[in-house]
Amino acid sequence: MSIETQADQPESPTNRPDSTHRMKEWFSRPYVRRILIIFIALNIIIIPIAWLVIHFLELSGGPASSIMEEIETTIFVFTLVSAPLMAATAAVLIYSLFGWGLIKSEEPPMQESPAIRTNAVAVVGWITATSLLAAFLVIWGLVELATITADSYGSTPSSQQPNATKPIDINVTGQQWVWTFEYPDQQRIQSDILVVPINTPLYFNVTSKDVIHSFWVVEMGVKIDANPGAVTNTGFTANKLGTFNIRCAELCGMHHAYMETKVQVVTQAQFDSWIREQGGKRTA
Amino acid sequence: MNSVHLLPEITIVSGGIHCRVVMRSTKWRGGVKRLLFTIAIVLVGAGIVAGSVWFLMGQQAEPATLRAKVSGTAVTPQGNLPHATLDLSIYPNSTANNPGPTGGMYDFVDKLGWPFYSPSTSLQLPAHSLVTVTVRQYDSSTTVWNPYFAKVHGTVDGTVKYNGVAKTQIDPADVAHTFTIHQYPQSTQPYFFVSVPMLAVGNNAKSLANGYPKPEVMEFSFITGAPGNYVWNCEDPCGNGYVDFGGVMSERGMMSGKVKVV
Amino acid sequence: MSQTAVIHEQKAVPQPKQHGKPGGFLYRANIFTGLIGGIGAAVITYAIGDKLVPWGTQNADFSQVGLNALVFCTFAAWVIGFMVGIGAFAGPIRWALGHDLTHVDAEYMAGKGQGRMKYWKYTTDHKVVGIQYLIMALVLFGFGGFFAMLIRTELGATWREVFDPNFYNSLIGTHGIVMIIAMIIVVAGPLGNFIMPLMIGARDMAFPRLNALSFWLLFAAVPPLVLNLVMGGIRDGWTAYQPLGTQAPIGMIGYQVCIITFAFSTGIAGVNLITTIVTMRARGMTWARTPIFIIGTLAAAIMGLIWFPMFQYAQVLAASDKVLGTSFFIPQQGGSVWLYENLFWLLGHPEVYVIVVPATAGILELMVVFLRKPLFSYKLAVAGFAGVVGISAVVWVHHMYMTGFAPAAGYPFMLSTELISIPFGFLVLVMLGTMWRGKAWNRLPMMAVYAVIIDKIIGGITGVYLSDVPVDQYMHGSMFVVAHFHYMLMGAGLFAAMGVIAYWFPKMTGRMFDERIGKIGFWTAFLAFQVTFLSMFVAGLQGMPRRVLQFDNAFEISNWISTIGAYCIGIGMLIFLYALITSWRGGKIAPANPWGANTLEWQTETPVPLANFPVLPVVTSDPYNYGVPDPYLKVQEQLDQDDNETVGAR
Amino acid sequence: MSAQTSPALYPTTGEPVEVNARRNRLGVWLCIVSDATGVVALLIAYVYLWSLNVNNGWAPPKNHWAVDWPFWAIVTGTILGTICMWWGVKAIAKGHTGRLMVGALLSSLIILVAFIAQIVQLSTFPFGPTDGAYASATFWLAIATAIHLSLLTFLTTAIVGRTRAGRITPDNHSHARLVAMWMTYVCVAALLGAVFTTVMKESPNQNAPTFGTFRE
Repeated sequence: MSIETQADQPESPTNRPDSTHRMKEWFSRPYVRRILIIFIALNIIIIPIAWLVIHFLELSGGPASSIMEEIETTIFVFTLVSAPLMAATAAVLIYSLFGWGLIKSEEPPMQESPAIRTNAVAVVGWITATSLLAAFLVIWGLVELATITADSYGSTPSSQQPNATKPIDINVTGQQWVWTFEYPDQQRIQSDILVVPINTPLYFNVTSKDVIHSFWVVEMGVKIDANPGAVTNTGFTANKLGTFNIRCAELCGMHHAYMETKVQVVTQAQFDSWIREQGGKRTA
Repeated sequence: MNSVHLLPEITIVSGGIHCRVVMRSTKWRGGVKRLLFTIAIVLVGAGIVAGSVWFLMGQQAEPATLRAKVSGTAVTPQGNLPHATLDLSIYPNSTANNPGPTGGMYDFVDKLGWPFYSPSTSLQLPAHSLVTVTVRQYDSSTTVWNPYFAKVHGTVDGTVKYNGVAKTQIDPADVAHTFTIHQYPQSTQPYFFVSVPMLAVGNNAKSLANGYPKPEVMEFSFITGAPGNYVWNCEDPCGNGYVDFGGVMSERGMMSGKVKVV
Repeated sequence: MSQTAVIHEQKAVPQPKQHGKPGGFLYRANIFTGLIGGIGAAVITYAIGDKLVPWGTQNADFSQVGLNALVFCTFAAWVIGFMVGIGAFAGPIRWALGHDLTHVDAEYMAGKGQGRMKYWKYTTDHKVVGIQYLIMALVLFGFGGFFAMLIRTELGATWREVFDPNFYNSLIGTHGIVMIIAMIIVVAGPLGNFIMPLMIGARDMAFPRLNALSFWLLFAAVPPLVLNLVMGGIRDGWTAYQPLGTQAPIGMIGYQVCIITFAFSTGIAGVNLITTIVTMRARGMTWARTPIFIIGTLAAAIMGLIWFPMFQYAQVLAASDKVLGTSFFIPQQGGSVWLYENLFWLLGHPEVYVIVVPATAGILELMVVFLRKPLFSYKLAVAGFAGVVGISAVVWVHHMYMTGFAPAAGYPFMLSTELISIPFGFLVLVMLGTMWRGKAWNRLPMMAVYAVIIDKIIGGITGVYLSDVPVDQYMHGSMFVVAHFHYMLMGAGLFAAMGVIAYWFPKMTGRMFDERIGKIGFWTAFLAFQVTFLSMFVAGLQGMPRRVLQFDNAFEISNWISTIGAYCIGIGMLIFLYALITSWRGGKIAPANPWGANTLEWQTETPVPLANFPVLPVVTSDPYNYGVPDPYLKVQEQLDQDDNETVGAR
Repeated sequence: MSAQTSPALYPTTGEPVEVNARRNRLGVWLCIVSDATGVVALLIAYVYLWSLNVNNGWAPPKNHWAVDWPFWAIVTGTILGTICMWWGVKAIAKGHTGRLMVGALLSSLIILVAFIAQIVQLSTFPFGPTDGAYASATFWLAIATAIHLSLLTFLTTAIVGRTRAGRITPDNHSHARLVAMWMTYVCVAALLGAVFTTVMKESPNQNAPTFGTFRE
């Protein structure tokens, strides 16, 4: 919110008054008060949207990995942070429509509005506010990015992982229009659906046999493009039993819409038996 | 030497102008007429959209649905199920007496002599039953990119009878096409994945009367679950364009289609 | 309007010797000769090529070089033949021979005394070009909106495939690129050409013939693009990612020829706009007195000029992959798909601002008039545009967070992407500050302002999610992205364009815009827009990928809502279009300055004479000197005095 | 700017010629910026593919790299032509119309030769356009130079034509100067192409994973 001082009006530094009474006077203006009321009311309306967003997000089954949880938190926080800005803008908008009012006339209205050229306080205040907001978002984002990069082993292949968290390597091949998964440590057995043990780190090498696909494990919040001629990496640790979706998130031709499969998160025992019936035996 | 007089340079001294414009206040003349016109133009737009949708649905040029014939019951690992059979053929190219799919893009691709499944690519299978598919394959081989598709997946006991011999996989170099049913993005229907590599005819196979070589015969069975919609396509690069997945590989009615389990 | 005029004596300007009869081919060329030339050249090329080129020739990288080359040459022949036929090359050749245009020729080419025919010719008058651009934009919007209706029909019919999957993919691609082109030209084309020279008090654009060239290149670029639908289609979205484009049939070539030609058109228009704005402002119009719309146009022109060649060359190389069989984007032979994505998005992101910035500037321009208030903090607005131009060059990688081409790049580009929200914040403050304590004149253009601000809020907040890498890891390639950029491009771009066009409509057509029907259409479209895309946000949050034609039952409800909303948008737009056409044909005759605005374009009479101003104006103040002294200042000065007295008393 | 003060008026618009010249100069500068972005795009493509060496597909078959000297010969030709043009421009600024004639004629001939040389080089590369990434990138750098040179042949010939027709006079010679400016830019573009193709041959990344495999 801005304070009405005229910037281009010269004020001699000697008897410059402290602007508290200007502040008081400003807050005493009726329109300022009404706008503040609208602003607060709007906040009360808008802030619950944060929960609504999370609700919609969880319609797809809710987070099944630490990464997805991080993402949910981020979305929630961002919504909360940007709510006041939204409310402030909307408050001015609403008051301009209904408070200061509209003129209905066929010809240009001649009564003129106050000639406010600029306002140092408003400009400086706004720039500071938005910059602080942006700074917060950037810092939060960078920290989150570092976290999920760590969670998804994005930077370190399994060979360099400490043994405790040594992830299972899985090679993901995208091809028009099916995914195939290969378990190099388990006699290179192959499968068309992804079966993974719970609470075990997984490390994916993703590539494509033809065009660009995008390997999206929805409920795990993991997505990486499958590029022809290059190997990209991602990973996650599933922390929820069940069956979740894998979709292709990059247009890849005719059956792009049908290029999807399942990820089954099972217990270690079930995983071992599955490996065995696929004709491999659990190593390491 | 001709010459012209151009507009002279004139100097105006003009400040910010506040001109008051007086305009006659207008009444809404012919309001009803304009309203009717408005509705008319909206209706015309809707008509255009609806018409083109109807037209394009007709242009899909998908062959008529081929229904599996149900005949008696069969003993399966899941007990006695109705037994349905389906006969398909794969031709290397269209000929005069075997035109293959026509209309739409097909007339255009005909010039290129491309392989196609026959008689149809949109299949309808009975639910909860054993489906036995017999494929006569007349085409020669193109090496499959992904060896995974040289293996048999999702059939009963995981085998396919190649000319009567049951195998679980064939040499990737011998694959002519594959018949790969995969998921339709519906979480409410059972997951369904069948992939069968089709054996290629030898290069020195002598051709029969119909101009095609002697076919390889594949016979395989799988068990369908609850009703649902699926798609299938060939995973062996037999088209053209980049990595041979263009052209015929990306055409419904040639190397891909729909599977409807009812 | 007080004015004292000093007439200088007129001096005869020596004219070059007239070569042969006046004009020659330049006088006869028009669109029909153009069409004859273009179609003729295309047909001949195809006929000859079809004999030479064996169909389906396969080469090392499996691309159908023969056929592709044939189609490419055919389209190129269409473009060149059309430009020859319409007389685009007559000027350069005459220049090379030293047969310069006489003043008479120039005036004839500017459409002097040709009636309506001048709209069908290679006319250099900026007013004619502006009208041509407007019509072109409307036609493109017609196409794009029609495709949008088809897409929503497919997505609404969740129980079956309405279209063939390939056709559906081509449909989304064509809708995308047609709408992008339309959005790029809709403000910078009609208004940048028609209004801008008037606004800065110039007689015409700096390079009138380049002006005509840029429009007719655009005209020649569109048919190849739309033809792709009957030639196998684009099949890989408007981004035309390779190598899927190399796999697609010949329709792809139409897209590439269109983009290459359109990039020329944009570059030429950019050169023209920038030169005009920088060198041809009226006497006394210092930068501080330049209307904000001019600044916005300048910013957009600069971005387009600098970055469009990236997109153009991405398509040139992609076309050469198909036609010559090179391997820029074919990994088996050392090409890289990331190279394409980088080249594409190097334009791809600034281009979003090429669309949004002029629309926003236009909105600022008309707010001032309808609120009868000076623009709040002109300097801040300029700083905002400058910041956008600067930062837009270094944000392209946020479209490639998930490509994995450089995982570490996420950190710096997240920073730059969040930074660009600050200059955009400037513009929002300028809008709010201009609204502050103003009584708005309730006309359609002013309503557009409110609509745009609402959309900007929603689009901006959702943009904050997407700029964040972790969140983008979930959102990328989902319907959420689609909804977001529709809020930015359509919500903040198209609705702004509608308001801005309604504002300058009287000056361009000499008729008043019929606001009764226009408002019905506008608000229908606006509310339906909210319904459509808010529910599309939901689909995205649920995890629906974009560019699919069948999807999980979980997304059905939100898609049904979106489809209904989309149909209503179509209805609203049709109503608005009807209002536009009827008021163009039979609207009330507009006075010279219906809004009582201060900017120069309203000071000349309507319809605008060929030379724009009978006398070139001289600007003595900035165009925003509306308003009366702030009454509250009295109160505050009183307070200050009391304060000083108390200080003195102490 | 009243009518008396302007020594020479531009026939078509009646504005003083220096006004026109200033405008055109800015226009040419902007054209140069736009065209330079395109050249930069080609160089980006060259360096990108060179550094990645995807699927070991950068090097041409049997390491038949393009010969260096033709690039430099063509660059030298372009520079020579540009110098001639500048010489003529400087001359006409002093009022010698004849020298501009000579300079433009020379430069157009030299440029034509360079253009032909470029075509010859394109047709005699030891590889075809389909032979891997290096071939593609080099071909397009050469094609870009060829396009630039073909444009220059037109422009330089046009200057000859205009001088003959008496359109380029000592007090209205801006067009010749603009063409010279553009030629200077073309020299830089061609030079960059030559430098890149000469310096970057063997790719730095010699152990790229083979296509479709998972080797790190």
